[in-house]
Amino acid sequence: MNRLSIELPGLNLKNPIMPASGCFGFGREYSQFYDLSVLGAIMIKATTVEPRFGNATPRVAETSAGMLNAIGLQNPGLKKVLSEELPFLSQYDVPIIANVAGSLEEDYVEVAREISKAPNVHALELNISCPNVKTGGIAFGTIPEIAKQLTRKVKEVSEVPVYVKLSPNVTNIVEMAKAVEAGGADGLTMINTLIGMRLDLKTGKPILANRTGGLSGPAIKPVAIRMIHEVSQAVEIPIIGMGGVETAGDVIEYFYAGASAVAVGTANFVDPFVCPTIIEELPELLEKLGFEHISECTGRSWKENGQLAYNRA
Amino acid sequence: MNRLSIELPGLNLKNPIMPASGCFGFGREYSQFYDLSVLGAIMIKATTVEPRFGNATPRVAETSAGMLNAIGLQNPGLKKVLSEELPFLSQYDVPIIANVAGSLEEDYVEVAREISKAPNVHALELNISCPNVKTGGIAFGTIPEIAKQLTRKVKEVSEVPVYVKLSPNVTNIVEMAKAVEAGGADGLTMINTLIGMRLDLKTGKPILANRTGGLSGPAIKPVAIRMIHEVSQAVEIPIIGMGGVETAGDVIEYFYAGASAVAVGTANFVDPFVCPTIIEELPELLEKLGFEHISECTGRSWKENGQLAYNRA
Amino acid sequence: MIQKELCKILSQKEIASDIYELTINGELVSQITSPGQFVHIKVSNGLDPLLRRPISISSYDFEQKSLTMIYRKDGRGTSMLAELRPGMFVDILGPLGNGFSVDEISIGDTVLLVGGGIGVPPLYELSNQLVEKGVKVIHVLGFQTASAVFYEEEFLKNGETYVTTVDGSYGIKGFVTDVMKELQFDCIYTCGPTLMLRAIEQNYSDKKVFLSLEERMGCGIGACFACVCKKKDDPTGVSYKKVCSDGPVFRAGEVLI
Amino acid sequence: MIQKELCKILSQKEIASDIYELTINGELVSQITSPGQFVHIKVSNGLDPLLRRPISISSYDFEQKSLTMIYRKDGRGTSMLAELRPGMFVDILGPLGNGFSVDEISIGDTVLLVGGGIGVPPLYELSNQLVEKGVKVIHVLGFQTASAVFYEEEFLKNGETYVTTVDGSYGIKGFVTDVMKELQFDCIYTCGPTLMLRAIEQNYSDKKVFLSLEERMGCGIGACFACVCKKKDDPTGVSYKKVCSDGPVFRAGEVLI
Ligand SMILES: Cc1cc2nc3c(=O)[nH]c(=O)nc-3n(C[C@H](O)[C@H](O)[C@H](O)COP(=O)(O)OP(=O)(O)OC[C@H]3O[C@@H](n4cnc5c(N)ncnc54)[C@H](O)[C@@H]3O)c2cc1C
Ligand SMILES: Cc1cc2nc3c(=O)[nH]c(=O)nc-3n(C[C@H](O)[C@H](O)[C@H](O)COP(=O)(O)OP(=O)(O)OC[C@H]3O[C@@H](n4cnc5c(N)ncnc54)[C@H](O)[C@@H]3O)c2cc1C
Ligand SMILES: Cc1cc2nc3c(=O)[nH]c(=O)nc-3n(C[C@H](O)[C@H](O)[C@H](O)COP(=O)(O)O)c2cc1C
Ligand SMILES: Cc1cc2nc3c(=O)[nH]c(=O)nc-3n(C[C@H](O)[C@H](O)[C@H](O)COP(=O)(O)O)c2cc1C
Ligand code: FES
Ligand code: FES
Repeated sequence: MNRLSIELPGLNLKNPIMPASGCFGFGREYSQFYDLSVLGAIMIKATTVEPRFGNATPRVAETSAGMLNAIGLQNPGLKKVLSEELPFLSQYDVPIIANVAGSLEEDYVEVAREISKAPNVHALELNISCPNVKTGGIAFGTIPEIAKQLTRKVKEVSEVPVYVKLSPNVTNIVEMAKAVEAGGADGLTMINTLIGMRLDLKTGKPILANRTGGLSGPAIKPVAIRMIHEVSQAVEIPIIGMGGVETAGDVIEYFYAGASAVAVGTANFVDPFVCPTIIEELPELLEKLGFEHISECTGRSWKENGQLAYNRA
Repeated sequence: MNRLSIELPGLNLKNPIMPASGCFGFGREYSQFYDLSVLGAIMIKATTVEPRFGNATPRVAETSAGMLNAIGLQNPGLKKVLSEELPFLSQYDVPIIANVAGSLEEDYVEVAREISKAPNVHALELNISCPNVKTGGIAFGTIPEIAKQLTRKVKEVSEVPVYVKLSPNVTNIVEMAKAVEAGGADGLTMINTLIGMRLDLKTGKPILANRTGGLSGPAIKPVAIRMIHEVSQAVEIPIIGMGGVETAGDVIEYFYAGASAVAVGTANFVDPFVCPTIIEELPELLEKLGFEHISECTGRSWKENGQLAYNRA
Repeated sequence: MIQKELCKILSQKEIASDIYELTINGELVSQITSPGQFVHIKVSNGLDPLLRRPISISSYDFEQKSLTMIYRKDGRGTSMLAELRPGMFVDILGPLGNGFSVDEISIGDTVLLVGGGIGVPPLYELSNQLVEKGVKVIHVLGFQTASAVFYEEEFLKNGETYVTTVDGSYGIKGFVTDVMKELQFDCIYTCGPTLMLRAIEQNYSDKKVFLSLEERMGCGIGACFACVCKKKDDPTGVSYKKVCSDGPVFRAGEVLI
Repeated sequence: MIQKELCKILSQKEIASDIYELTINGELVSQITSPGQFVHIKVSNGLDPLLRRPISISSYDFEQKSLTMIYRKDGRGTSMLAELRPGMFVDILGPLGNGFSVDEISIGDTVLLVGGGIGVPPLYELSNQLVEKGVKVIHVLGFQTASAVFYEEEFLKNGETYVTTVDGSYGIKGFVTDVMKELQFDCIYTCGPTLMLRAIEQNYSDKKVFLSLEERMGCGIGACFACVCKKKDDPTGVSYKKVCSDGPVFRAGEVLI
């Protein structure tokens, strides 16, 4: 029996573990380390219509149990992702979740329309929450009405289910989640990074050229768990959780909170083998905890018992 | 020369280091370890009109480079704070900043009026941001208009300057800061804790009896630095910064961001001597960095040069 | 006086499955006032893990300035503690709290010491001091299973000792409360899981009972209000005791458990 | 192939003020393809610090399967690295990046190796390999002050070596660029502070110059886009190179520095 299989809108996952967007490029580098087909899915780097260079360097800074990044959505642009990156990934037996970004609504819509046609793209992840770009991104991620409308527009053109990635930098995450659900989102991914900053002791200036950056890593896990705990009780659509996942235990904690799958970001930089290691360790941990199937864990922090209808494969 | 003296509304500080509210009780316990007169000030535990027991236990949970707490404003009530705790503290040559909390506007007003009359209370810290109580607290801390009105009401009755403690759990911290400034706040203290949660792997349930708690410690420092960096450029009133301060270097980073004094919370639990140690190490660090006086550091991350008018003693 | 000190590790050994006995040397030993006090340990230098870990003092020696703890390797902190080797130093805050009072016991009394699992250790120094005073002690020590049993011989030297295991793989099958029913005594000192303490408190309301409690802690010294419990005579009110500084040992009936 | 391996520390010593030489043993040494590659080190097991630290390989030995690094103890990570002792293990990812090409140099050429401070180490293996090949090498090594100088003798064995210090407390007072003016050579290999690299690139646009760059890194393997630099022929466009996987060594004129 496969204790790890999970079925989500558009995604037939052999296991619920996937690298998070922006932390795995388009898979090429990590394919040196292991067969990408072991992964549940891959969330590829944010794609915009046009190629982008992103922000000036330094683009990363370390923090206590976390890191800041301000990559600035660097990516080769829609055309190249379609002609080079997705075909490269098609050699692996793994569904791709395409992270869609832009500055204007039209940009999102165009990327979504085109990229959702790629045969190995099984779902979109609408990145309405990138804290590192001046226009677009963050505004879409903090105003419920705008987020809802964008979701609706993208849903109209997408050929695959649409997940919306929520920003934690809001007063009321439940309101945001409900808005995008009302806009037709098939699922949620959360959380994106918290906005943070570090200053250089010697110069007094921000370490990041962009000044602020997105905080990721174990430091943000309790914030993510809290938000998923709240949101999963308020919406009917499934959640892919992320933020500081490093171990099989972290994955279970996310499921308990209400997630139906989990993405791993920053931890890939520390240990390139982290995803396959977690996948390997999960069955044993489930055994130890007395679960037959990982889907039994979803929402356990707030449910008496039982499973969500959609997430058992 | 005293390189560390700082003057803020109501506060003539021999140094800008003070224990943060809720992390130092009313000073009794730490007075076993050192003479409290070495401190710049003391922020005492939140005081409400009536005595409160607070939340059920467990009330704390550890996280990566941080901790969650859900004490729930346990305190002996206004009367006892006035008759026992403040008199105890009056034996030390140290100004007290009284943390004022409540459920209703009237509660805040009553505590503020009475406690501001105590001779050793030199300033109030309006706790509009406690995430761990069901009523009051958090609402005051997330809606600008309500925060502004509360500030105004408290200002009307307080005999000492009023600092308002901001919650980081908002979409727009600058808006909140400007609102309380418009309400008459003499200063800001920031940040309070981020709302977070941890789940127990064995039970699947939250570790904290209150389910959610406030995240403090080094994990949240980059969020605090970012917020102080933004707010200090948008308001004219001084900021007492806090969140994960453990070392003299952290203090300087807060000053660079825009703080004029710094509070130390969680770190007291790890090292009861952390405040005097930082105070001792600061002059040497200033020397090494080439500053004559710590006030020169304030806002260096965004200022070309020069000092803020109010913060050199 | 509570001290914070870098203490040298004299020995560390695994005495049962995942149970470690750690002995350290430090000036703070001279400050211990009673068995049942505890220390708060920073198991690593850095931020991982952040908080200290409370561990009971299981025995101490004023002359050698040494104290011994027995702990279960469980989560991140205790796992890292178990990695430390003799000669290394560990940051200890202590002694903390109020331990078991031995003054209220008279020579000739029979005292029952009841420990459950990792609640057994603080009873060891207590047993030693009671025996030294001329008090008769009987020990009832409960464990999950055979591989978790420790210190049976040490306790045996001080007096009658019953060992129970939940699965019956060693000693008497069952719970400590099963054994207690068969015994005669004047007074109980106990430490262990809350369910066990609650049962003992209920069953022996006629006897003098001292209980040592556990609670998640922040500061360990009474400042953060993490570890409070309600007073029994004011269950809905605001009266409280702090486990770290008022306890960890309370008289039965004093606090709600 | 990049490997991730727990490597055994063979030796660690302070060879100048706050400058450490660390030699480790590991299978991944066999994967090194050129001098100037680097490794990415996790200095501790836990989360503190979180990220790996990039450090150049200063020399290696295929037979012993050993490699040596020289680093400055500076922030949290390198300070913890400096605490490690022989016999301990350290988690290393590597070898990473593309090093200095020695193939383009012909026997009889004179090559200038110019290092600034902690940019000196990767030039050492390069020097060894060039000498072995029969190429004449001249070294110009710049340091802040006398106490920071290291490896002068090692470089001297391979050829002419000029040491400069900014404060004149050792060797020639001034910068490496001052010394370079006086020398004759065909080609430059350099590693050091950006200002130094920029000056060299500008002054010697007529010569073949190889530069080794530094940039803050996340993954170290090309996946995170933390370490990109613009291509010189497209300064406002979107062309880029990654320091970690395309570099750290670039040909002058290739990227904007
Ligand atoms: C007064 C007192 C005396 C104790 N004496 C002993 C002893 O002699 N031997 C022994 O093995 N254990 C003892 N404990 C329990 C011991 O403190 C915990 O087992 C230990 O803190 C767990 O840490 P960890 O790193 O293994 O677990 P983690 O899960 O990493 O701990 C995470 C956080 O939760 C806290 N925590 C987890 N479990 C407990 C618990 N049961 N009680 C209190 N805090 C907990 C930790 O201190 C830490 O802050 C005592 C506890 C108290 C309060
Ligand atoms: C390709 C490459 C090769 C290098 N080779 C050497 C070498 O041989 N010897 C040596 O002493 N140093 C070398 N460095 C610099 C070395 O990586 C930094 O000195 C080190 O990372 C600082 O870590 P820390 O823990 O002391 O500082 P911290 O301030 O604790 O570091 C915080 C974060 O910033 C990063 N960081 C800080 N300074 C630098 C820097 N100068 N370059 C890149 N990242 C930095 C750290 O990696 C970490 O992620 C090299 C850097 C690169 C990119
Ligand atoms: C270097 C870096 C780049 C990222 N780029 C993207 C991105 O392009 N699109 C996106 O939606 N999220 C991006 N993220 C956010 C992650 O996908 C993830 O939401 C976040 O890092 C939290 O997970 P973690 O703590 O496991 O890293 C990026 C994160 C990092 C660290
Ligand atoms: C145990 C605990 C109790 C706290 N109680 C209060 C409180 O009563 N009033 C308040 O304004 N803040 C309270 N705080 C928040 C701190 O004052 C501070 O804002 C926060 O912990 C961030 O600082 P730190 O990271 O240094 O702990 C409390 C924090 C902790 C950890
Ligand atoms: S642990 Fe802080 S009061 Fe007891
Ligand atoms: S460090 Fe990640 S791409 Fe270079």
